[in-house]
Amino acid sequence: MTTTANPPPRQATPAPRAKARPGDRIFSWSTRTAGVLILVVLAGVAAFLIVEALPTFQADPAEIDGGEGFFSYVWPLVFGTLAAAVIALIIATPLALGIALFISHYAPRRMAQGLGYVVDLLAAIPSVVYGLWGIQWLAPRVQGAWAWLADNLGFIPIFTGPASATGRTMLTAGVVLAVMILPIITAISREVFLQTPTLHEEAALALGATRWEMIRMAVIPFGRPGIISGIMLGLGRALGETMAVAMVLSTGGFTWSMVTSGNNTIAAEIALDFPESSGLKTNTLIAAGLVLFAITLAVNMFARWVVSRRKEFSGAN
Amino acid sequence: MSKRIDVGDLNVYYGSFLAVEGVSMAIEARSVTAFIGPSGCGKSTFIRTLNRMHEVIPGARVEGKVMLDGEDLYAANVDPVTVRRQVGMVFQRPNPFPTMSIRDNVLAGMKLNSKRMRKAEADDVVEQSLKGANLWNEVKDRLDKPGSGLSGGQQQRLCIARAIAVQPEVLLMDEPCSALDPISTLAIEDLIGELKQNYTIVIVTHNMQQAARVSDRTAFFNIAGTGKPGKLIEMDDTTKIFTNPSVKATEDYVSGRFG
Amino acid sequence: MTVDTRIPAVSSLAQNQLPRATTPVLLVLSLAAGAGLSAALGFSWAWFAVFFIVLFAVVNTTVSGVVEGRRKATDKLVTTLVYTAFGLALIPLISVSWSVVDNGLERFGADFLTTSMRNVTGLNDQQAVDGEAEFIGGAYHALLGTFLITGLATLISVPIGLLTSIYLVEYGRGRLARAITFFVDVMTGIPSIVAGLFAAALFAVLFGVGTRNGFAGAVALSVLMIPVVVRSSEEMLRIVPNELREAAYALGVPKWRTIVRVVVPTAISGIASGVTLAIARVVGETAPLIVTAGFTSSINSNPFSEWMMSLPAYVYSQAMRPLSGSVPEPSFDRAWAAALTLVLIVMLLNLIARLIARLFSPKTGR
Amino acid sequence: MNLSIARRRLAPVAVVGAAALVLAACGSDPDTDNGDDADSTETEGSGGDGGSGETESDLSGSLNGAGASSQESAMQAWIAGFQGENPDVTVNYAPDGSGAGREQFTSGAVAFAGSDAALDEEELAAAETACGAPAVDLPLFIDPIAIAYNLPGVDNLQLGPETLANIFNGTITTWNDPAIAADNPEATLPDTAITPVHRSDESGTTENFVEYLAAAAPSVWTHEISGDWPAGLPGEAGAQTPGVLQAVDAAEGTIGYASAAAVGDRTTAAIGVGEEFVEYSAEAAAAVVDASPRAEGRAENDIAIELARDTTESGAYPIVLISYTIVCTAYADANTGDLVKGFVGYMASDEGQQAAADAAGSAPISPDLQAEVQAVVESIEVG
Repeated sequence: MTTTANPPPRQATPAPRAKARPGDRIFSWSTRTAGVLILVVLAGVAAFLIVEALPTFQADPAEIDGGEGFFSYVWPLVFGTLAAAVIALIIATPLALGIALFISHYAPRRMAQGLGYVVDLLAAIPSVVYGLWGIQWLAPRVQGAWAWLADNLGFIPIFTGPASATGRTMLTAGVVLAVMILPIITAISREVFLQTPTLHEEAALALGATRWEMIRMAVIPFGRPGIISGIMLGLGRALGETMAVAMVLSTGGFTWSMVTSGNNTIAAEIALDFPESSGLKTNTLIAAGLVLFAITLAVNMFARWVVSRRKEFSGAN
Repeated sequence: MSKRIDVGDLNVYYGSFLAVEGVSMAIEARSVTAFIGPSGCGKSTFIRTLNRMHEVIPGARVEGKVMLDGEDLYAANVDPVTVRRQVGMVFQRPNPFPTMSIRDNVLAGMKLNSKRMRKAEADDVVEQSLKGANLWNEVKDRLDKPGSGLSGGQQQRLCIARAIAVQPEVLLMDEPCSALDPISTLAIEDLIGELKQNYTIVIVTHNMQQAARVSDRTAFFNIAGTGKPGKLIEMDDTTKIFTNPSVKATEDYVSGRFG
Repeated sequence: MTVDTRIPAVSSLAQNQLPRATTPVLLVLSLAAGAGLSAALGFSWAWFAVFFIVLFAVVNTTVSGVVEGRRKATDKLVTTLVYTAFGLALIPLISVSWSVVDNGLERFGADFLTTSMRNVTGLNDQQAVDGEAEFIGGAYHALLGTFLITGLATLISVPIGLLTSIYLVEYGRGRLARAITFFVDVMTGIPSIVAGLFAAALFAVLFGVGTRNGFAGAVALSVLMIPVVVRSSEEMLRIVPNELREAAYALGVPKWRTIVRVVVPTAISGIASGVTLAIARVVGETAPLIVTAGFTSSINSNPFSEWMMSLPAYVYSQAMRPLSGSVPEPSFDRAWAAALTLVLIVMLLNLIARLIARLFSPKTGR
Repeated sequence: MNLSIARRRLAPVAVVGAAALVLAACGSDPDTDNGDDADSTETEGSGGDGGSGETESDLSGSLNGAGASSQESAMQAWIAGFQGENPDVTVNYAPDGSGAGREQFTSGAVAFAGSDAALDEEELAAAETACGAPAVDLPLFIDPIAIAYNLPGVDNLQLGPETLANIFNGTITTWNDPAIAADNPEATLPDTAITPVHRSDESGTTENFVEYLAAAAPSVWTHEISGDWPAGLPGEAGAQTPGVLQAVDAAEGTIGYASAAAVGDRTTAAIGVGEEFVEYSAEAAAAVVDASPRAEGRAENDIAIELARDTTESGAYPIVLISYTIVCTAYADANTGDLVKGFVGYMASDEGQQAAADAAGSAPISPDLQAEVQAVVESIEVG
């Protein structure tokens, strides 16, 4: 365990108030230092990103890929990134909450522990494996379904045909991402569901609530910030996932359709093009990374806002 | 409303461990029945079997009968949810839903049943229930604030308001005052006196004065030793239990001579 | 009470109750009907599952709704949905796990775990496929590298992450705490390749151009790991009830000891789970490791000098650039076996995390 | 903190530590025959030429290179052969990509680079600063690019340059198009839709392929030439060579380009060169390299090649990828210099070229070119 790893007290700031105990001073100092260290690292990353991205914004728009400047280069990628992440979240969130509830409130206890363990493990499978699985197992199996969508619901822009012959489409990539983030959202939701105070569960049951009503009254409101955190961690992974998308998706230019080949995500674009790139292209890719950074930031801020909006009603304290 | 309860030869188990053995008793409608006895003798376990709340604890099960106006709570096909709708419960520690406002806490049980309630109707229920719990005057100006912001005594009365808002037949109280100050305790005791006009009330308490003050009948539970099941020693009118109990152990306990 | 919003008086507790056997019977009926319907369409498992579940959900809910009322029907519907969600999620999860185990076992074994790839070429693979020679070449160098790099990354990230989350939950007030919360969120958005490039640039500045070693890889992984540790630990520390802290203060326990001995142990199971997740998050990273730790087929047990291989880089190169283009199967087998190894490592880490959690967590019924 | 707590706290650490110790103790290098073979056969004859006159067993230490992933499997073979002869040497090659490899080389981070393209002027200047002497490009890896297709019933497809360009352009959309039929008078072509498959990552393979299309069918292929497949063309994309081949296998009617070594048993098209159609082969690929002129305006020892994509020479297969090994002409560090001389010398030797051909399926460079490279390697100044 690491909480005992107190750094030497040399640098301890003088106690602001009367006499804080030395132990307290050292401990609070070390926690604060850890926090500040994170800020320092982040400042380093940001400085690196901005310095490396800068040439892109100064360059002649014609020299950027596509020849029309950075913005027209990056927006289809932004669209692809968001589309893949949204598909993944739409699929994964209800499933993950279902599994988490199943483990915490429906399954027999012994089974639940085993399941929790298995789900944690699945978070560990490297993304390359999900990529291989997506190509070899998933894509051929869903190709028919996508073709059906294109044939029957083709009038909806996102299902416009012709469907990809190999099934390696945005929708498939979204499903693979969903499977990848499923364990993350499940693990965190499950933990918070299990932490719901028995008091509140009993209060609901004593009012004559059914199991679902009890979950709705006591478990979900209590776990909401945790669920949102879990979803955000999942979303973070979905937005930033590189290899699985790069392997599964048949990339291409912008298209509304999710069942034909085309589109690409920022992270996959970086992974695919970075190794062979040089000069301005490298800067452009890093600038695209900066954009991804900004997107994740916006999403996280939104999530924090959602959680804090009802802070006074929060479960703890 | 309010119904009587008859318990017939009830055993409660945790897994294979027999926690309470052979309890039989009759609880009259529109009266207050107090359960007293030393810690660990199975009072709380037993009271939970009266609305099947023990089923929340993994491994807990019962043998025997609990009749609510002649209907067995444990008959096949009886849904615990229906039982709890009619037998409400207030717990040792106040437990308002932290994510709900005071108003929503009171309406929590109501909302389960009625598809749509007119606002005026809901307001009426909130006011009546909070008045019934002697809390209305203290909170009427902040109904939209979280329930967890109230004091302990207020929270407990909020929980009582929440329980009576659904108009149960029976109200079970598991040491409702053990976490409260004397003034709050007094307020709750007064409230119990009023509530028994309408409800059958069962209360578990460690405080013998409280049992003497609020209850009409008292049941004394005891345990022979660690690992042994708790048993109902005797049950009688409260005055009789406290003045002239028929069992020696009861006398020892109520007179404070208990070990 | 003047208002009576109850459902019409209940004359019997068992009134409006369906017999217990209803649900199982409906389940069997739906199975049969689902099989029939899908057979009519030309049998496929997918249609069978869809018909079965939809039929069961609709019939069970409707029957319950008619006899038992809306609330029970909702409860049953949700139960069906929860089970369905669980079952549905099992399909890909089992499929992925099965792929890893089934394909991985082909080459997995003591030999695979204890030999490196030094001097193994596509020619060896071709001979092996032709039956002229033994399969050779394992992942020992990558396994060792992953252990060392991930271990170092954990040693860096967990103290920083846990201390930061403690700061945020227990001490942090005001602008600094808000800034840290905010920037931890920002950090979760760092693409992994960017973290790798940053670490590579940092080491180039500190130790000279072209410095690649296991430690640089660990730093890159830490950048990715810290926010996950902070965020999950923070979540777990926040749900520790205040009463516990107050109880400890009331006993005259100093704040830091309260945190170390009461708050953290209470949350340790969740924290351990979070740390496992964080490790799992980075243990499969490929790109940042290649640019920081390098790429080799030889054994290197010193994370502070020379290039070091890792399992994900191994999986990636074997899967995407087989040793022998014409007979890629031995390389694919190695890739799967290495993936299996990776999963086993995380399983081991998970066990250790649970061991830690069990040693420190307060004994409760839950 | 009392003792028992400390002990409990340390227990898991001890478990991990023990596991690490066990792990550290039980690993070894596999028994390969490569090293022994190399020692027993023609070691001194060819591999020795690359050395700087010293006996090879004197070499020790480690040598790091980075660059093109196209060379990775050949590089594995070279490294294995070289390490077999020099057991104390460790050579590492990071397949970071050509761009990354050149960048690391020009900044002095690695001693040699592999690249699908020769250094440009800017990079040459940077490399000269880093090396303290000019850097040179040595073409040591020639990889024919095959056109693989998935069309059951059609085995010996022949495609002229313009037809090929029109297929990848999306202009020809079905297999029974008159243009394809004209190239294949004897084949029965189905009306299956054509799905062209290209690389989704930026790659030297793509760059060489589109360079060929632009040179051989200039009127049809008007897209910009780069390692990125032109945006907006129809078709599917796959990551890396296995991704492309996987997509070709996955559906009927697909056609894609990939390193010939990886194509294996898949059906491949013969490409129109002049009046004839040429199947890819190592000899045909080497032939086009020999028929191509050198890039002009480079340092005297530099061997950058300007591939004659539009060659009409009989028996030459024009779609090839040349990947260079980039080295300095002088190394300040004597050990690194000796290692580079030894290693690159081995790569250029008969034995090295054969090892790469066996393991990675590349086309050995012609004896003339080989001799030329050896001379350049000889001239590398050390120390």
